[in-house]
Amino acid sequence: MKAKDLRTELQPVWCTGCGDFGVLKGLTQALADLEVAPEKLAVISGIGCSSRLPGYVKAYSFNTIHGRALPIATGLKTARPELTTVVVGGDGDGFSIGLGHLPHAIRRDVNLTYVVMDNGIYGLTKGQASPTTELESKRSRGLGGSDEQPLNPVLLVLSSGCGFVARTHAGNMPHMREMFRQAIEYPGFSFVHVLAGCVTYQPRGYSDQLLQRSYELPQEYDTTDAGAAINAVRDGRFALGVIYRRPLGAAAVAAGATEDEDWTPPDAVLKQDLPTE
Amino acid sequence: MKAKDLRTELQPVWCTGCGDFGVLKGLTQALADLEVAPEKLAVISGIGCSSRLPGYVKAYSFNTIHGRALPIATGLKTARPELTTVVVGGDGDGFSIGLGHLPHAIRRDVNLTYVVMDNGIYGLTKGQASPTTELESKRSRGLGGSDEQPLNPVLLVLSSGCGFVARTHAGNMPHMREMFRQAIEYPGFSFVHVLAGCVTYQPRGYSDQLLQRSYELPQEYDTTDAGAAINAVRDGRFALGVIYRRPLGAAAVAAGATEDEDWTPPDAVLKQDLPTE
Amino acid sequence: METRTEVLPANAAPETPMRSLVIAIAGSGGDGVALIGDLLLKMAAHQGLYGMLVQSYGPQIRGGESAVVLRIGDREICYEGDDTDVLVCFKVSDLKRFRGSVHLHDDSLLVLEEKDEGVLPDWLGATKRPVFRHPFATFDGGVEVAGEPKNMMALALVCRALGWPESLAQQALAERFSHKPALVERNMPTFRKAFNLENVPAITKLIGHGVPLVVETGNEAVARGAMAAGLRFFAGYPITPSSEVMETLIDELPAVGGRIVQAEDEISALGMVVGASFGGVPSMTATSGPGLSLMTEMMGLSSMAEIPTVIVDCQRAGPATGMPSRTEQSDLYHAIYGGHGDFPRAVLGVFDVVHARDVMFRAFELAENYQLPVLVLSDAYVAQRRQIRDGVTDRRDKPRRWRWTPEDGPARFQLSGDHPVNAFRVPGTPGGTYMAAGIEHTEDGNPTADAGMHQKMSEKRFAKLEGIADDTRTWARTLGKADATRGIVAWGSSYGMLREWVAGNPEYRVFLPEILHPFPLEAFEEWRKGLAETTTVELSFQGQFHRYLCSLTDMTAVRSIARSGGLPMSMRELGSLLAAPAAKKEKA
Amino acid sequence: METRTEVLPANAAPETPMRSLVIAIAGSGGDGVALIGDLLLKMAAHQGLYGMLVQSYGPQIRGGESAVVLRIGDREICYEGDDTDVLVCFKVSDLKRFRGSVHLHDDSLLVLEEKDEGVLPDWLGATKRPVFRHPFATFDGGVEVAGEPKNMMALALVCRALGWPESLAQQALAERFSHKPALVERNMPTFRKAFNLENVPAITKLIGHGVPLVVETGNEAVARGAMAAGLRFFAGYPITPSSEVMETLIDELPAVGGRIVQAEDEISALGMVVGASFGGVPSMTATSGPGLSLMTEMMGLSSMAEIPTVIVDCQRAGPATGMPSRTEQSDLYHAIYGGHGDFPRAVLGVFDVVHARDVMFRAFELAENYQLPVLVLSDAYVAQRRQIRDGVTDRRDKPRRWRWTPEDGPARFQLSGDHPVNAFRVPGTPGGTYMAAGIEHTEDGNPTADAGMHQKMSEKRFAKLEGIADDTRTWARTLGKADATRGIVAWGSSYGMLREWVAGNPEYRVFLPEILHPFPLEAFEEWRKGLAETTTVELSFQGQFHRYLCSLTDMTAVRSIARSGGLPMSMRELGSLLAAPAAKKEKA
Ligand SMILES: Cc1ncc(C[n+]2csc(CCOP(=O)(O)OP(=O)(O)O)c2C)c(N)n1
Ligand SMILES: Cc1ncc(C[n+]2csc(CCOP(=O)(O)OP(=O)(O)O)c2C)c(N)n1
Ligand code: SF4
Ligand code: SF4
Ligand SMILES: [Mg+2]
Ligand SMILES: [Mg+2]
Repeated sequence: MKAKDLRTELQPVWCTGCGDFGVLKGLTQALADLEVAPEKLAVISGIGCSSRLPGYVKAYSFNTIHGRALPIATGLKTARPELTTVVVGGDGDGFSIGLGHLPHAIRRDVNLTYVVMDNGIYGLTKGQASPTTELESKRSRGLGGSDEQPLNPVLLVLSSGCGFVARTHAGNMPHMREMFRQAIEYPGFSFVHVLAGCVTYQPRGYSDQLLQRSYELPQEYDTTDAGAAINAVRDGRFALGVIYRRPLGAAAVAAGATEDEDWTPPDAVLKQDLPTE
Repeated sequence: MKAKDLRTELQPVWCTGCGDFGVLKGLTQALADLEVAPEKLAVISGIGCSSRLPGYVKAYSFNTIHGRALPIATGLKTARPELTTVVVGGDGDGFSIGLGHLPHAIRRDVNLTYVVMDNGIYGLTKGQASPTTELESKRSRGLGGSDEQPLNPVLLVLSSGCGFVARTHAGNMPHMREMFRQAIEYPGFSFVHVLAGCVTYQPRGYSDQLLQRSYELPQEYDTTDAGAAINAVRDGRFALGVIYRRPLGAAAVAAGATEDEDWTPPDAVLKQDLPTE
Repeated sequence: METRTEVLPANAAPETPMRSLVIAIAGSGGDGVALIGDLLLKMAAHQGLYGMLVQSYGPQIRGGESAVVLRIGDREICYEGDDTDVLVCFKVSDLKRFRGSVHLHDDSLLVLEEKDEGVLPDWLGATKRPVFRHPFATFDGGVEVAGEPKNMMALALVCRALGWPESLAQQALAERFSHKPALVERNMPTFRKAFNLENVPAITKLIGHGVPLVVETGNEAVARGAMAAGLRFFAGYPITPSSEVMETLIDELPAVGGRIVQAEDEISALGMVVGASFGGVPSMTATSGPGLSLMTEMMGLSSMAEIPTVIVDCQRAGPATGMPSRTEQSDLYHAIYGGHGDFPRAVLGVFDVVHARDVMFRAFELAENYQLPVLVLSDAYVAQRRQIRDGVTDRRDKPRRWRWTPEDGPARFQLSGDHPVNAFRVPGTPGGTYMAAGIEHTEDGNPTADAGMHQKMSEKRFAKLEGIADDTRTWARTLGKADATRGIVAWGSSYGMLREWVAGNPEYRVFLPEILHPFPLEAFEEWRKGLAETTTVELSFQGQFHRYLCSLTDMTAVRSIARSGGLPMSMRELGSLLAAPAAKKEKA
Repeated sequence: METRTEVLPANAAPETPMRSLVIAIAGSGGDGVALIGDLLLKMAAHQGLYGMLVQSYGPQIRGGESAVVLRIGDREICYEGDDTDVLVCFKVSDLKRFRGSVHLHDDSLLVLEEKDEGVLPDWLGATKRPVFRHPFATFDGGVEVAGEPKNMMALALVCRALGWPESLAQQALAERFSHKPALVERNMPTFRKAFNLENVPAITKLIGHGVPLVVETGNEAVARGAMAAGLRFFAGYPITPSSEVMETLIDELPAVGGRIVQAEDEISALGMVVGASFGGVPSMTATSGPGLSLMTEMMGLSSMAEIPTVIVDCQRAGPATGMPSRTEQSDLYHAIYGGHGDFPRAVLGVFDVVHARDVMFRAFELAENYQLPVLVLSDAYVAQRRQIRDGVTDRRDKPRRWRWTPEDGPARFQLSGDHPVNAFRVPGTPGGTYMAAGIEHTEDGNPTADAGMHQKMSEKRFAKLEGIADDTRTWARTLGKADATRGIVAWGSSYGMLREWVAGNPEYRVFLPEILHPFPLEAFEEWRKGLAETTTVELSFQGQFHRYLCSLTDMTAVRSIARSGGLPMSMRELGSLLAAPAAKKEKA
């Protein structure tokens, strides 16, 4: 199976040089590597430049509304677990309006792969600040939120207990392909953070600057060590590669409220007589 | 100034034994300690048993709608920064429907104090599972989400870059009072996680069990060490006390996307000619 | 499942009047009055008696006031009655929140706490029967202390007054606490002591047909009706007064292979439903007003992307948070008109618990056949009541979505079909891949910003409403004699009260649409021929139903009785409003 | 700020006709056609000419097709005209997306790429003038390569044709690129080369009044109008076609001491506005349909808790995501009826850029005076256009909220006042503490579930609508001669086209409400006296405006012209629809 077997006839309407082209290619390559037949594949997105991607993949695709791709994909995958379900979108879609759904999707650990093309900007609506736009950039461009610290989405995702977390760069095709493949194979909720450039609303050279701030995690990095993962994403640089993969049966990173053996069930009789307000 | 100077005449309609009584007392004590005059105080909540609290505090209070206390308080505090603004609510209100607002409120670092009375259940609507209800409890009681891992809200809040994070127990009045006082004094967004019992929808002894799983952070614990804070909230027990207090001028915990000196401003001329889709 | 048109032919012999009893029990939260109500209803159902029970609470979850009103009778009951035949009250001061729900008549039996010297409120009315006093509470030095369970005593006294045997109560208790038989045994002595008192007054004995019947709440009926219609995916977020739809499905849906998710909010809940239904699985959510408001944008997506969804809205009172446990009929505007842009949806109304099952079938039928969102408007009054009903056998002809095969052609949203609905492409079907979208799209599902295509697609989508209007032209219920000259138009849970109203006021007849949008206008116009006077009746301050009808047809000289909700409308109130000379002031 | 009623007295002398020119430029994204349009408009404004510019794009952000249509004239312009006087097109194939926006007439000047052999589409119409061809593009072996900027050439040709001096262009460029003077200098040779060509045809020269005028977009006017009315807090979330409201305020609000937050979503945006206004600060948000849908529940809170808010909705086409950059008038239902429960709100409509400032003043006036949500319906057609307008001086009598002092009494939500609005308790005021709530409440603001109180509070809240209706009975604009016998009822951005329609068709007169809800019904009834024929005109597939009127008054025999949006309606289209024999089929 070839990547192009998973492409529709539609020509992407992204700007020439947009990072999303690479993601489309990497994703279809990974899916082809995994021999996912179009009819067994669902690609779900919200709204944004990046969210146009499902239109270019031959699949049961759904270009939904802004910020709601995860709930919709959760419903689909829960009702039809046999479908390979990939959710794609942008940083605005996923980390601003859609942020509230992310920790919950992770908690449910539905076997979805969520790919965020993070270009640090709202591309489709013409360059407003997104939750990952850097402070300096907001200030110098007079964007809204010039005092708001950017989010660290990978740290948030790890802290929500995500079982598979990886980061890649839209300019590095083999790396992307590999990350997507592993994420899709992972039998639970998987998250891939893609550093993507926006040639139109980010400064010239933005994508290269992202790359300069990135480094590949070394061979000896232990992807099963949650503590190490958290440290790896807190140092202001972009670690690339599989950042965390939960070993089978291990507790979630968000292990704050573990099960308690001493737990006693409530008194069912009392409950019956209570009002519903 | 006395705590009761900050109480309205309304009698709380909470069940006898509800943990929220203690929070009301601790909060008014802390506010009285800080000599906050009623007219300079705003207490904002969403909907839930816990969200009834503003009705019992003499202040410019606002019992809003479910899950939206943070945005409303953000608007108020931004427009009227001279008001001491306290946001209160439950785990359902804050960590389920309202979760999407929390990291953003933290990013903005508006000087609010957010107190969550976490009783691990939806009290007002009659005992459905909340995001912090434990797995075992959901399973044995046939609640929804019996495969969903509970959230670790304190870890999430830390990972979002919150500058002041504390935890306390609704049964420990002096501790609560102290935590609330410090949180309100902190000049930025502060978060207090209150372990609170629900005598009606949690099993008998639930509140004590929370206490048994808790421990006070030792004297030598360094509240300015973000890494330590993250470790302190990942061990399945409940660390009580100030978990993190960002030193003046330090970078946020969520330091994944720091400012980059090499950043170059975008080409403003190009932007002018682009379509608005 | 047939449209049940309860027309009494003009010259029909008068029916034998229904025999029924209204029993009200008021107490504090800890008194367990709800349990008494439940058990009495169960016992009635056992004997083949009908009945219904409504509950009311103060604001506290526990420790506040609480009351039940139940009515038991030998005919199907969906109105709790105006006058209380038996009132048991543990503390007179608890009564105050139940103004409007209890009224005494001359022959009412009043059962009070022996030592309670509280004064009965005026609005309660008065009985000529002597008050029966009983020592429910235990006192220690004038202060009430925990004693024997009051509710067991009250249960015993009511059973005894009704002439029901102890064994019936014992059985009901055993069933209710099957997991705690010791608890029942512990409490039976208290029951017996009161049951065996000498001086308990007797009240009318009701005799059922002997075939045991089923007790069901409106929310349970909605949940089960949906399952029977093919529901296999549910997502919801708790909200009063709808939560029991989800709770029932958590218990019952997995057994038929369905899946259920408690979502993080209502946007997500409807989102999951849209996703599951995109996957080909009949799906639903249930909520109340605040949740429905949050679902607005997603409802538009369901319609735009032509994905069937069923949305149950158990209406409560007021905007914002309002009065969560109270009933109202004020989400009608939102159901019909809510949401940006032009998109079709259908709206159905629920009459009572029995109808709730039927209406769910109809909802799935429309959603699956027409691939759009269908809203079912229930309300707190139907949702929370317990009603005794006949057993049901599920229909076999479940709604079925038209599934795409390659013969159905290449375009998902084909415009040229003879029918505005296209075959649905169920994921997994080879060759059927396409993109569904909330963006305006071409026949193939590709995004477009072409004004002409937008117009054509709007035509196609709205043509569904014409199809639905055609299919549903008889989806209305009429009550009363065909030659009655006074007409009442109402909807939803007003049904129960109006059914009894026309029985007692034969000069009236009633029209109740089952489908509110598209409205069965022809049936309505046909029905209103020959009326000398017409009134709309609803629980909405703005008169949403009335104004909606104004936009559809000539409503000159039709009077509007519209008030805020809170309490359902009683026959007493309706009577006085209809008798009032001036029509309610119209609001613009 | 007065209601500008453009009534031509029956016997008025005919006005001298407006002289105007329509110029259309079509290219690909990189061609910079928007810049040409901008500069031409600026140059017109400099000379005291009026004009307006609309833009249209393909789906790509960059690299897609792009076109501008601008019209320049010696009278205020708020309609871009039907026929194109000058069409510049760099590539004929780019024209295809602009069907409906450009039409040639006999004397149109057509400027095309010298080497382009593309065939002009039929729908474009034809001109009798010879086509002017110019070598815009640079080719290398038959393939187009980057060359000199096409837009500078086109600008030069149009200036030359118009007879405008080079210095005017130079000045406009210098202003536009004040931060990059070198860029201008680099490009002037290209300009001059084309400007100095011998054979450029001349077109009508327009002469302005010489007083420089202002260019403003609808969104800028909304932002500035709000500031002038007292806005001091704004929160919003980006969405086409409203984002520039926020962007303008980011630049301009801080200077007057206001604060602004870019929220994480629209629920939060309106939430922040509610919070800021609870704090006593005049506050607003702006959005488009999808955002408005998300704000539904919060809108109810604003009304229930009696907190003034202003919500600007720049309508776009379709439900869900629809067609984001296209115009439509289909959020009217949602604005008037959206949201669960019964709650009052007011709804205003925007006619054009000039009116946008006025209407914002009115919006704040109503919100602050009546303490409820006020929706302002703009649309993509108004929001995104650039219009030349006269200068404005801000009014001094800004709306002011009635601030509570102890004399105003102890209850925030007092029912007994002679007025449904109570003094607003601004936080910080000693003695004024209270609780605002989305829960139904007593006069003191304490939660209640009492049906009687709910009814009384609903009465109080809805009495505001009566007050508003009273204050706004003249908030409508009429066009045309009072004795015209054909009537058109429309709203919002249809204004511009209809203003010219009645000028050319004196048998018509037009009614346009500025306030849509509560509707100025008396003014409407008065206006429609003596009409032989009436038609409603709107861009909504369902005919939302028409059906809304049906719910308010007798609309028998009133015809509805209602279609989906996408493109605004032109006079040409209106003419043919009015001439069509059969009325559009009514939809239920
Ligand atoms: C409810 C709603 N709010 C706002 C929008 C407008 N909108 C469309 S895409 C977008 C953000 C796009 O940013 P991102 O998700 O980062 O995608 P990108 O274009 O950068 O790939 C916004 C705000 C919308 N469509 N719906
Ligand atoms: C939009 C909306 N959805 C749902 C509800 C119903 N609701 C009210 S409170 C609540 C949860 C309460 O849980 P929590 O916040 O933990 O408060 P607690 O009662 O436990 O203190 C829910 C689901 C609502 N009022 N509004
Ligand atoms: S605007 Fe940015 S994100 Fe959007 S298509 Fe262009 S380059 Fe890509
Ligand atoms: S139900 Fe639980 S949380 Fe609510 S008042 Fe009672 S004890 Fe407190
Ligand atoms: Mg982005
Ligand atoms: Mg809780």
